[in-house]
Amino acid sequence: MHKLFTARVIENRPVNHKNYLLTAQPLAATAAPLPGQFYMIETARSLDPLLKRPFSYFRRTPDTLQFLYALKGKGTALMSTLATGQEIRVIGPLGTGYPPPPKGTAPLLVAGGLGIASLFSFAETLSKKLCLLYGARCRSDFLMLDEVDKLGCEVVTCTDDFSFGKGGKVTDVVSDFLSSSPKKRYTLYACGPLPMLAAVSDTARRHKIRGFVSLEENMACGFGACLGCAVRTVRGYKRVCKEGPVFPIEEIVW
Amino acid sequence: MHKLFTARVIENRPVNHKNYLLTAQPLAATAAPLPGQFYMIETARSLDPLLKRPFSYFRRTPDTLQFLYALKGKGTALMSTLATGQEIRVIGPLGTGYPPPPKGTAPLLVAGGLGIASLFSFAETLSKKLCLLYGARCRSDFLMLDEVDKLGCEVVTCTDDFSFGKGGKVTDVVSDFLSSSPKKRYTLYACGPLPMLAAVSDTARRHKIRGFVSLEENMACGFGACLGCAVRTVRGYKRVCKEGPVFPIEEIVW
Amino acid sequence: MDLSVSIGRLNLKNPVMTASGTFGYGEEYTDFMDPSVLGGIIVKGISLKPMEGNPPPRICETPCGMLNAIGLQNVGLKNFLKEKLPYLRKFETKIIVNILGKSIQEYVKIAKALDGAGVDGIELNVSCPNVKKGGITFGTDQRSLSQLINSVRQAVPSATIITKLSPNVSSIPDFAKTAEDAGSDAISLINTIPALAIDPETWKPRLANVTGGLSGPAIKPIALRMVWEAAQAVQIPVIGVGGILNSSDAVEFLLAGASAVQVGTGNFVNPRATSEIVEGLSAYLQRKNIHSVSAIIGKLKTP
Amino acid sequence: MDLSVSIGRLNLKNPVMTASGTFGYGEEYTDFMDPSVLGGIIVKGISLKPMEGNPPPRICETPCGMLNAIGLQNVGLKNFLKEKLPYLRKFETKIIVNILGKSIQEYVKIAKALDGAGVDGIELNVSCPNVKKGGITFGTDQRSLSQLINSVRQAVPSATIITKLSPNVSSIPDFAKTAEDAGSDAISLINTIPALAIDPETWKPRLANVTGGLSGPAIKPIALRMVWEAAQAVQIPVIGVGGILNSSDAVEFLLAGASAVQVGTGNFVNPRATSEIVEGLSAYLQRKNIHSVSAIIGKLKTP
Ligand SMILES: Cc1cc2nc3c(=O)[nH]c(=O)nc-3n(C[C@H](O)[C@H](O)[C@H](O)COP(=O)(O)OP(=O)(O)OC[C@H]3O[C@@H](n4cnc5c(N)ncnc54)[C@H](O)[C@@H]3O)c2cc1C
Ligand SMILES: Cc1cc2nc3c(=O)[nH]c(=O)nc-3n(C[C@H](O)[C@H](O)[C@H](O)COP(=O)(O)OP(=O)(O)OC[C@H]3O[C@@H](n4cnc5c(N)ncnc54)[C@H](O)[C@@H]3O)c2cc1C
Ligand SMILES: Cc1cc2nc3c(=O)[nH]c(=O)nc-3n(C[C@H](O)[C@H](O)[C@H](O)COP(=O)(O)O)c2cc1C
Ligand SMILES: Cc1cc2nc3c(=O)[nH]c(=O)nc-3n(C[C@H](O)[C@H](O)[C@H](O)COP(=O)(O)O)c2cc1C
Ligand code: FES
Ligand code: FES
Repeated sequence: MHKLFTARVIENRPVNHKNYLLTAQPLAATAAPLPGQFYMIETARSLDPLLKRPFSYFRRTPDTLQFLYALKGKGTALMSTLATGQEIRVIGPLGTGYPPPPKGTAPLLVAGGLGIASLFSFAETLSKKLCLLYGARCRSDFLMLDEVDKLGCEVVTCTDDFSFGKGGKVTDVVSDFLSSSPKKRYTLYACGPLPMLAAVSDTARRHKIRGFVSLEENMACGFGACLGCAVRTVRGYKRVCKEGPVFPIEEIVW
Repeated sequence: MHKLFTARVIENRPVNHKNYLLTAQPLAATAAPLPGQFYMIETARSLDPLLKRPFSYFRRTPDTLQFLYALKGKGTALMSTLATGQEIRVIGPLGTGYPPPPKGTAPLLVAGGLGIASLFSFAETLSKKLCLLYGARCRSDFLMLDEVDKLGCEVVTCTDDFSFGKGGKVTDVVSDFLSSSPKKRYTLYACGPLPMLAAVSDTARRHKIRGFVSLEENMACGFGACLGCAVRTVRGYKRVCKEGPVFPIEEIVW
Repeated sequence: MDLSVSIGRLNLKNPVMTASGTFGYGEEYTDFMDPSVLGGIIVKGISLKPMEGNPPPRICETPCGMLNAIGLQNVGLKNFLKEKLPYLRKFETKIIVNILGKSIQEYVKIAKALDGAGVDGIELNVSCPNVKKGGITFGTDQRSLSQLINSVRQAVPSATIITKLSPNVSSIPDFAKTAEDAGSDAISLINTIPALAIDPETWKPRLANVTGGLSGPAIKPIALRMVWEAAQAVQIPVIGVGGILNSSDAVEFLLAGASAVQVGTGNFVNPRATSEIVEGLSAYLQRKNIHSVSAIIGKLKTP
Repeated sequence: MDLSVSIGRLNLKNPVMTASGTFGYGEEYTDFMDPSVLGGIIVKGISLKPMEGNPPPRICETPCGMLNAIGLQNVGLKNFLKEKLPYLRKFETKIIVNILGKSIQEYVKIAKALDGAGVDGIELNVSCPNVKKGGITFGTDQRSLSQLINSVRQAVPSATIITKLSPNVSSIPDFAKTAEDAGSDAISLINTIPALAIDPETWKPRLANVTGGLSGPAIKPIALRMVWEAAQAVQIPVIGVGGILNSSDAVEFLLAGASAVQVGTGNFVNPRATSEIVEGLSAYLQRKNIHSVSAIIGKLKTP
C-alpha cells in the first residue's frame, strides 16, 4: 500500500459560505482509513504554500475520498480553486483512529462545527445506537446536516445563538445530556475547537466517563518525523500526527 | 489611465505542443498599447512565483488583450492553468514600441519563432506593403500561421530543418532577401532569440540599412524602477523595460 | 487615526517608506500611485561619482524572493542634486537619501552636500567594502562602522542619520548598539543577504556577478528576528525592512519594535504596495480600535 | 554510473543524505521509500540525557520555508544506543549521528560512546550554547569551535567527524578553515537561520519559543552562497544543506563545491524526496553523458 499517492479531483464545491467539500479519487491502491485518521493534502503546485495541510477524511466511497474543509488561510484558499481533473499529491491515512467503545458503553459523539468532518465517518461505522451532539455557532454554520440525518441515529443539535436546535453551547448540552441519563454508561468522542474539547473533557471527568478527543496542531510532515506537532500529555510530549490525533481524555494536559 | 489593472481570463488555450494563447479582458479602462510594448502578468496568486512575467501583447481587440506565450519555467507552467473567469493582475502597457518606418523605406519584419508574438500587432498596423520573414526551427514551431496569412502582406517562411517554406536559418533568408532586392530601401524590425538578433543586426549593418530589435532580459519590475534589466548600449547600460524593449540596432553592444 | 511616527528629529506622517534601490528616484511610480501619501522615500544609493553598475543578468528569481546585483548603478551626487532632487521635492513626503562610499571621506563629502541641499535625512549604506581597511565592509566591522558614523555625525551635526545594518553578522544587537553609540539617529535593517543561484543546465551562476543580494518574502522571518533583537538593544528608532508586501507584514514589524518600515521588493510585485499599506494600517488600527500607530510599536507578547 | 563520493575515510554510495532532525530515526519513512537507497542517514541530534523539547506550537510555515523550535527533543544517548541504533543498522547505508552538548565534555562523552558502538560518523551540531563560555554558541566563536573539534578529534581519533556550521556568522570561510585546522574530516552547512514570525491578530509570536530556525527553499540561495564560499576556503569535503527539494537543487550544490548533500525540510514536503534525488542525479548525469558524480563537484563556471 502506498501512503504517498496522487489523487484526481472529482469535485470541489462550496457547501456553505466558508466550507468546501473535496472529492478526490486516488490513482493507485491506497490503504483504507480508519475513522479519525487524516491525510496531508497538497493544496497547490507551488512552493508557497510549501507544506501539505492536514485534513480528516469526511467519508470514503469505494473509489473516492471526501474532505470537508474550511477556508482558513492561504493553503485552503488555493485548495478551493482546485478544478475537476487536477491532480494533487496526498499522504495518508495517518495517525490513530477513534477506538471502538468498550463493551457496555454507548458512544456519545460530540462535534463542534467542523468537528463533524472527523466524526462523521466514525458515526457511519457505529451501530445506530449512538448519540451525536452537534453544536455550531449559528444555524448557517452546520455542515452536511442532510447527510447527518441519514445516519439514522439520535442527533441533538444546538447553537450558541439559539438560532437552531437547542440553545446554548454544545458543552452545556453535553453536561445536561449526561445528567439527564445517569443510568447509561457512555464513551465520549469529541472533535471541535480546543476550548470546547477542554470543557467537554472536564464534563466527562466530572461524570466519570471515559472519552477521546481529536486534537489539532501545526504540522510539517504529518507522519511522525519532524516532532513539530507536540502536545503535552501526562507522559510527556506526544505527536498529534502519530500517537494522535485521537487521544484518551485523561492523557492530555490542558 | 491605470497601468496596474485586473483582467479576467476569457480564454487560455494551447495553440501547439508548447505554446498558449491567453485572452484577457481588462476590468478597467487601460491605455492602448503600441506594437512592441509589453505587459507584466501575474501568473498565479502565490508568492512563488513572486514576480510578474513580461509578455508582448499579441493582439488587441476592442475589449481584450491577447498574449501568445511559450511554456518555459514555473511561471508559464502555472499561467497555462489559468481558467476562464479567473482574475489576474497586470501592469502595462510598458516600454517603447516599434517606431514607424522612416519615409521612403519599406518595413522588413523578421520574426524568429515566438518573435511573432511581438511583431504581429506591428504588422497589423502597417500598410500591406510590408514583408514578413518568419523563421522557425521546424514546421510545428510556427505559431498562428492562419492569422499571419490573413495579414495579407508578403510572407516568407523558412525552417532550419527544411520541413516548411524555404530551407535554412531566417538570418540567411534575410541576407538573401536583401541581396536580391538591392534597389529597395528597407527598415528592419526583428524579434526572436538573441543569436538571431545579433546575426540579423550584422546583416543589416552590412547592407547599410537601419533597423530595430526587440530584446529580452530578466525583469523584476518591468517599469524602470529596479535597474535589473540592463542591456549594454553604446551609451552605457539602458533598461530593456523602459528605454526598450525595442532598440535601434546601432545602439546595442552585442 | 494618528499614523505619525518620529525618526530622530524627523516627523513622518506615517511609518511607510520605500526601500533604497527599489523606487528609482520616484518618477517610475507616478503611473500607479501618489508618492505624497508616503511617510518617506528612501532614494537609491548615491555615490560621489556616477556608477554604471554590473553587467547583465543582474537579477533572478528564487523561491519567494529574488537576487539582485545591480552593482550600485547610480547617477552620482552631482546629477542627483541637479536632476533628481528637484523632482523628488515636489512630493509632500520626506526625502531620505541612501549614500555609499569606499572611504569615510567619500561618505562625509556626500553627506555634507546633501545636508546643504536640504534633504530630510541620510541613510548610510554600510554594505560597501572599506578600501582603507582592505575591503572589509563597514557593516561587518564594529570599529569601522563606529568611525564612519562618528565622522558623518560630526560633518552634519543636525542631519537625521539612519544607519542601515547588514544582516551578515552574528550579533545584530552589537552592531545596533555601535550605531547608537556613534551618534546615529536611527537604524534600518535589513539590507539584502548575500546569496547565490546556479543554472544546473549551463553550470553558470544566474547572475553575471556570481553572487547577489537576496530580498523579498523569503527573508522576512530573518529580518523580523533581527529587528526584534535590535529594538531590544537600543533606544533609538528601528526601521524594519525585508519582505514586506502588505499591511499585515508591516504590522508584524511594528509589533517586533520597528517604528517605521521600508518596502523594497514589494514595490515590484505590486507597484501600489506602499500606498495600500498606508491604507491597510489605518484600517487595521480602526478595526482594533487603536488610535495611534505608536501604540502597537514593540507590543509583541512574549511569554 | 558512479554516484559514490568520499567524506573523509567514509565512502558513500551516493551523495544524498538526510539532514538531522528531519528523518526521525529512520522508522517513519519506510512507508514511503527504502532508506537503504541513501548515501547516508544523519540521525536527529543526540544529547547525553534525554531532552523533552519545547512547548507547542513548535513549527509554522513562512514564505517558501518553515520555522522550527523543536528544542532538540531526543531520546538521549543511552536510549539511542539501545533502541534506535539497532533498527537503523538494518539499512544498507551509512549512519551518521548528529550530536550536541552544553560543554566540550558532553560532546566528548557522546562521541566516544557512539564511536565505540560503531556508528559510521559523527556530525557536531555546534549551534548550541556553550555554558562554560557564558552561553555563546560554539558555532559563532572560532576559539570555542576549535577547542571543541580538537577535543572530539583526540577522543575519537579514527572516527569520521563532520562539523555542521552555523550560518549566523559574517565570514563562513573563517569558520570552515577553523573546522579544517582543528581536525574535522568534513563540514556540513547550513543549519537553520534564526528567525521570527508574528501573528498580527494576537500580537503573539507564532512559536511558543518566540524565535525558531528557518529552513526550506527560502534559504537555498543563502546556503548555496555559503557552500560555495566554504568550498573555496578548505580542502576537506563540504556537505551542502539548505532548501534542497529535488535533484536539480542537489546539482546546484554539487556545482558550488559540495561533495554531498543533505535534505531536510524537503522530506516533509515529499517523503520520497531523497530517493527521487538519487534517481534524478543518475538521470541527470546520463543525460549529460557524465560517468561519475565527482566530475561535476565544484564545476561552477565563474567569469
Ligand atoms: C489532524 C488534523 C485534522 C484536520 N482536519 C480538518 C478537516 O477535516 N477540515 C478542515 O477544514 N480542517 C482540518 N484541520 C485543520 C486544517 O489543517 C487547517 O485549517 C489548515 O491547515 C489551514 O491551512 P491554511 O493554509 O488555509 O491556513 P494558514 O493559517 O495560512 O496556515 C498556516 C500554517 O498553519 C498551519 N495550521 C493552521 N491551522 C492549523 C490547524 N488547525 N491544524 C494544523 N495546522 C494548522 C498550516 O498547516 C500552515 O502551516 C485539521 C487539522 C489537523 C491537525
Ligand atoms: C519585453 C519582453 C517580452 C516578452 N514577450 C514574450 C511573449 O510574448 N511570449 C513569451 O512566451 N515570452 C515572452 N517573453 C519571455 C517571457 O517573459 C519568459 O519566457 C518568462 O518570463 C519565463 O517565465 P517562467 O517563470 O516560465 O520561466 P523561469 O525560467 O522559471 O523564469 C525564471 C525567472 O527568469 C525570468 N525570465 C526567464 N526568461 C526570461 C526572459 N526571456 N525574459 C525575461 N525574463 C525572463 C523570469 O521573469 C523569472 O524571473 C518576453 C520577455 C520580455 C523581456
Ligand atoms: C533591486 C534592488 C536594489 C537595491 N539597491 C539598494 C541600494 O542602492 N542601497 C541599499 O541600501 N539597499 C538597496 N537594496 C536593498 C533594499 O533597500 C532592502 O534593504 C532589501 O531589498 C530588503 O527589503 P525587501 O525584502 O523589501 O526588498 C536594493 C534591493 C533591491 C531588490
Ligand atoms: C524540524 C527540524 C529539526 C531539526 N533538527 C536538527 C537537529 O537536531 N540537529 C541539527 O544539526 N540540525 C537540525 N535541523 C536542521 C536541518 O538538519 C538542516 O540543517 C536545515 O533544516 C536546513 O536544511 P533544509 O532547508 O533542507 O531543511 C532541523 C531542521 C528541522 C526543519
Ligand atoms: S507533524 Fe511532523 S511529527 Fe507530527
Ligand atoms: S525590470 Fe526593473 S528596471 Fe527594467
